[in-house]
Amino acid sequence: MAIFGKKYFKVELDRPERKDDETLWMKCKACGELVFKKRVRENNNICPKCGEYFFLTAPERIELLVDPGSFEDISRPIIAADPLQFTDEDGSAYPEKIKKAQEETGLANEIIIGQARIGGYPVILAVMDFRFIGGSMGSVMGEQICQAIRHAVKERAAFVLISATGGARMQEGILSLMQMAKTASARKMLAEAKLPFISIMTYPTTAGVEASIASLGDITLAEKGALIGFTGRRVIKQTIRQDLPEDFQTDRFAFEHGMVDNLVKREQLRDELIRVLSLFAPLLTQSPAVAIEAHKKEAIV
Amino acid sequence: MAIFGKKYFKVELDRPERKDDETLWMKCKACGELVFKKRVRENNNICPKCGEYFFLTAPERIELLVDPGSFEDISRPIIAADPLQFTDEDGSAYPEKIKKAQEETGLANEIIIGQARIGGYPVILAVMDFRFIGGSMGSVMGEQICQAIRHAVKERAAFVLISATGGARMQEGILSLMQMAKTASARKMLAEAKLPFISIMTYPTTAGVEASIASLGDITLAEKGALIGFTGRRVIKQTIRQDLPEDFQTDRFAFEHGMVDNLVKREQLRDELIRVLSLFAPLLTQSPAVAIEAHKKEAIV
Amino acid sequence: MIYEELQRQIEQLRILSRNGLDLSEEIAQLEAKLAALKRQTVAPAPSPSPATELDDWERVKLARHPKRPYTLDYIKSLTEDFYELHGDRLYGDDAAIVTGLARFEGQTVVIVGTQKGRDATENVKRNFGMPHPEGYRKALRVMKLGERFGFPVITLIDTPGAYPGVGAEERNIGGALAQNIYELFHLKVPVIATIIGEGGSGGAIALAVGDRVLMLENAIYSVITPEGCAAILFRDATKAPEAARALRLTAPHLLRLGVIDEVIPEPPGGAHLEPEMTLGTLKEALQRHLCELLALPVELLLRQRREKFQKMGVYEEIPESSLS
Amino acid sequence: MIYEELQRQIEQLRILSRNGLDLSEEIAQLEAKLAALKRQTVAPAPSPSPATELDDWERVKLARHPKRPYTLDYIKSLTEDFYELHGDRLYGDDAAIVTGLARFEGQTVVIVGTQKGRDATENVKRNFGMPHPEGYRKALRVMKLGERFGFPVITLIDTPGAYPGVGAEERNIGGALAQNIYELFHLKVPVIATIIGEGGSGGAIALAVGDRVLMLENAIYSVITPEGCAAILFRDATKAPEAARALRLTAPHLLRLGVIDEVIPEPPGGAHLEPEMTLGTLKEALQRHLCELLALPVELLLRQRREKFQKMGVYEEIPESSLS
Ligand SMILES: [Zn+2]
Ligand SMILES: [Zn+2]
Repeated sequence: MAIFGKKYFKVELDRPERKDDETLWMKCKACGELVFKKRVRENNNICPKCGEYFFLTAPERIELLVDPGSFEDISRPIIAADPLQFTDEDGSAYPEKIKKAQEETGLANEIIIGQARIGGYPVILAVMDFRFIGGSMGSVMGEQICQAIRHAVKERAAFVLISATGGARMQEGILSLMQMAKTASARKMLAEAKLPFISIMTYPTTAGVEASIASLGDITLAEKGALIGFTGRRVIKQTIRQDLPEDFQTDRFAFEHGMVDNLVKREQLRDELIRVLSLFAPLLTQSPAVAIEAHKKEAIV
Repeated sequence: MAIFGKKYFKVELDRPERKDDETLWMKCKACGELVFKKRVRENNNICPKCGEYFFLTAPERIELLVDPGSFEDISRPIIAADPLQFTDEDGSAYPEKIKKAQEETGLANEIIIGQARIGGYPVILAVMDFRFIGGSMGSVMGEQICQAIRHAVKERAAFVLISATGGARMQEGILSLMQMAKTASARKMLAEAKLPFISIMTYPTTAGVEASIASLGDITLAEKGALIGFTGRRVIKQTIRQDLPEDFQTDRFAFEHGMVDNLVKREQLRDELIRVLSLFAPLLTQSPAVAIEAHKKEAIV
Repeated sequence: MIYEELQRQIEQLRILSRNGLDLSEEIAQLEAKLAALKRQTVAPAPSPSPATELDDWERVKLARHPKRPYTLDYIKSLTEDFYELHGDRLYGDDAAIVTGLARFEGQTVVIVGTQKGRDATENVKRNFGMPHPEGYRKALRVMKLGERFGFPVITLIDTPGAYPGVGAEERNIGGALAQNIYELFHLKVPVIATIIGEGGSGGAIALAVGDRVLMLENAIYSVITPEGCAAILFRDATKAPEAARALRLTAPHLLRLGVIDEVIPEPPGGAHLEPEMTLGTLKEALQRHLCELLALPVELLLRQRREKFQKMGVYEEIPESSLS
Repeated sequence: MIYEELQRQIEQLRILSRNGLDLSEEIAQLEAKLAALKRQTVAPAPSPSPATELDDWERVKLARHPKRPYTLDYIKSLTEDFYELHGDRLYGDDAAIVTGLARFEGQTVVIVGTQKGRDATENVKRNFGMPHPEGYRKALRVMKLGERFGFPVITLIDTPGAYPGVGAEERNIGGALAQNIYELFHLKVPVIATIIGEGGSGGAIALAVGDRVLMLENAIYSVITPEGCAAILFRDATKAPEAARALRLTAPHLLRLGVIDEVIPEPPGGAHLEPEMTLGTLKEALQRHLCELLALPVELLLRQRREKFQKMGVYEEIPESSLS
């Protein structure tokens, strides 16, 4: 399991500079103000002027939530295959698409799973990255989620899933659909072990993921500004030939229709998670540090 | 258990004439036609001219449904007490009200429970009589329903509940409310024994009975013309100060809102029950006749 | 008294709406309720009897007192780290029922309670503490969530009853109540129900199938409101005080009838005068009962719960000799 | 072809409405669907390839053939004494899903299937076989009813997908699908799913978590419709035939991918040409699988069901040597 230390899977949380940091300032797409990039990042990728949420990558999400230095990647060393030998009309084959996404994101896959502490409580995180082919769920995501659940059971940690996904990965055809069943089947292991599953829905949480594992949390939180639904707006509009309600599939819509427990501002997500975790504390491994050490030992053996 | 043969509890299904048979003809309240009473009775108390359903007493219901001669009363020898020492404003005490209902109906209570066969299948029937203080549920009904369920388990018979009730019996106050919990708690015994519970809702099935045992059937049938709901129309109208939908709380309303499995015409109720029972046949006592004999023997001992 | 309060709240809403908020619908709704209340409201009750024991009708008024502690007040005072959970995952979220997890004396518990509003705006949101089916379905969902983790359930009941409306009937309110009652008999964790104010009919018992049922001294628990009972049985809604007495809906009566397990005393004049005292007494009682119940094996717990309710009811055995 | 059929059905409705029935709403609805279809509909496919194996797009057209046997046809022919059950007990009854009990070879079974309409009127009622949440909730209710009695579950799937509408989203269609998938893994009776026509995405798999998944030779089962796939990936909905081929949505492909367990052969030209033959073959297969599954202890049954789906998916292991 030494690969966890290797570059390909490791999420570099503490790198001081980023590729896109070519300029120090950026223009907010919401208020139009020029804002200092560093300030934006320090502010959870929220515009310091108007409060607009900018996109968070999976590594940024993890950084935002976990106790500093506590995150350890536990991904299985797998990447997408091409079982359908799928080629888009523009001639680009699926493996090329994957490769491009890997290069653009620096990630091996559309989901990062890892072990961490949040407020001292042991958690297994599974975090999707929307940049990676829309965070769509194919065989790799399905397997990594199952892997995360197995780890949560082994470590007696809470399972925290953070969704940012357009749904199933079309390029894997029926096998991506099957991941709905695969992930749902693993979820029972958490219930049997009396471990909490906290599902966090962000912008967007839709289609095949929303209609499977993301909707099966013990506690379901929606990040403010989330988009939550099964079918896309465009398809619905085309089908019913009517205008959609203004708040359709927004966080508020999901809350009012009983789909989520609470709406949480991004800057409060970590504290909210700690509040929730504290209520399950007696069921989790008492000393998170010990658990991590135990895992490391086993990994080396 | 010799009392089962005694007049007070026995339902006389085969008596040739009735108290109310003072004239041979009656006027249908729906179509206004004069109809021959005997024809009406032979026609399941449905007007032979226009199809209007006339009221069915509990004994009539039983007669309509069971295999001829197969019914045996298994009521507990109990009648209503007066735990609240309840007196209506007109000065009539609850025990007097009970006595009057007994005299008018010839029944000891608002519910008859008995063992019978329907299409040869063993059933335990619990049938409410709306004439008896609106078929309302007090301590006696609660206990008789539990008694019926216990018998169903003992005899491996299907439990068939036929509701005709305005709800809880106010004169027994909180104890009538408690019958909702009491009957619901007994219902599990059927599930544990893998015995079917068929709930038949007729005109009316409302309030405390609708919100407890009547809504807990494996299969729920509504007799055509049934009234099904929790709160009475009058109270709702008074609260919301709006007109109610025309079909509000009708059989069709209940069906369209997913509350019942099927709407069944009175004249088809027996056949429909047999269809349902046949699907559960392997779980019921194989030879109904044997079961009844066994029960009788035990009763004598 | 209640409708004076309501009138005050309508005024308040009108003031609010002058500040640009469109509350016309809410105001119209409240006015309809006010009108309905007026029709039902009774003449002032006679002054309390000289005995120290309060008259039943006085107790009804105390149980409905607008300053009485409500569910959220109890949660705030009895528990720590309350985390509210929302939604039935089927249709909506009903603010007339509050559910969540909290720590009670160090133990994580599920809290479920009906919630009335303190002012007009909140009463519109809370629907005067009258839940819809989605409220009961949320309650069941959260209780089952707690069951998965072994968290005991504490319910707090203060409702005039389930909401009598078209939507509630359309979404099978009767079926929702029945389902809750049924499922509560199979919940594999201790359940303690407390009637803290109004225990209104089916809407109350659907949250009150507990291993223990406690009741505040001035709470009421009844199959029907005194007003409703008077209207039906006495054909005169103004006879509510008489109906209240006839229904035996106060804690001392219910204790005698075997329906509740313990009466939680209140200070003279009602819980709202010295809330801390009542809260302290309730906390002690909850702790004591919870401790007893947590010691029981699950199977015994469930059997006792079932037997407790199986015993409820009073009837007369007919001696065989009296049968012809 | 499909929209010609639809046009015919709209005409039929118009004739009906001349007889005094007000169907204007239904007609408008259908016309909207027709318009949507027209936008999506593709040019006629090329004539079949000379090979005996049908082209994937040909299969799509056969799977959607308006004369193809539908769920109720299978129920009628495969089972006896079918007794339909209705309603989710929560909100409504959805005619796009048919549920009930029936006798299959002497054994009482639960039947659940999506149902398309044969004509315009029935298609309005059946919503073109596209269920709402209440349909899936009804299905779950009835499957759990069957579980209580030990009745095996047979599902028949023929749906373009769950209905893409506002009401469906409001009532949490995603949550309903997720719940069904989850609960199917814990249903303590054998479950055999058969894709008989269209197996459309989440709306299909929510009924297809079976110990065995069978599929008719000319049925399709896909994560997205070919039209939808073409519109998104190729930015051109008329490229549906190409998308159909790319998606590998026919039975032979799915068997190879390990997603289904057995292909039920159809007569040349499709099941509708000789329905009895297909029905007979399916009956034999269902019988055989049911017999095997009924012999398994429940625990093993559930473990195998879970393991079956745990194995699904294809990915590449990265050898450690390739990691920097
Ligand atoms: Zn800004
Ligand atoms: Zn007539």
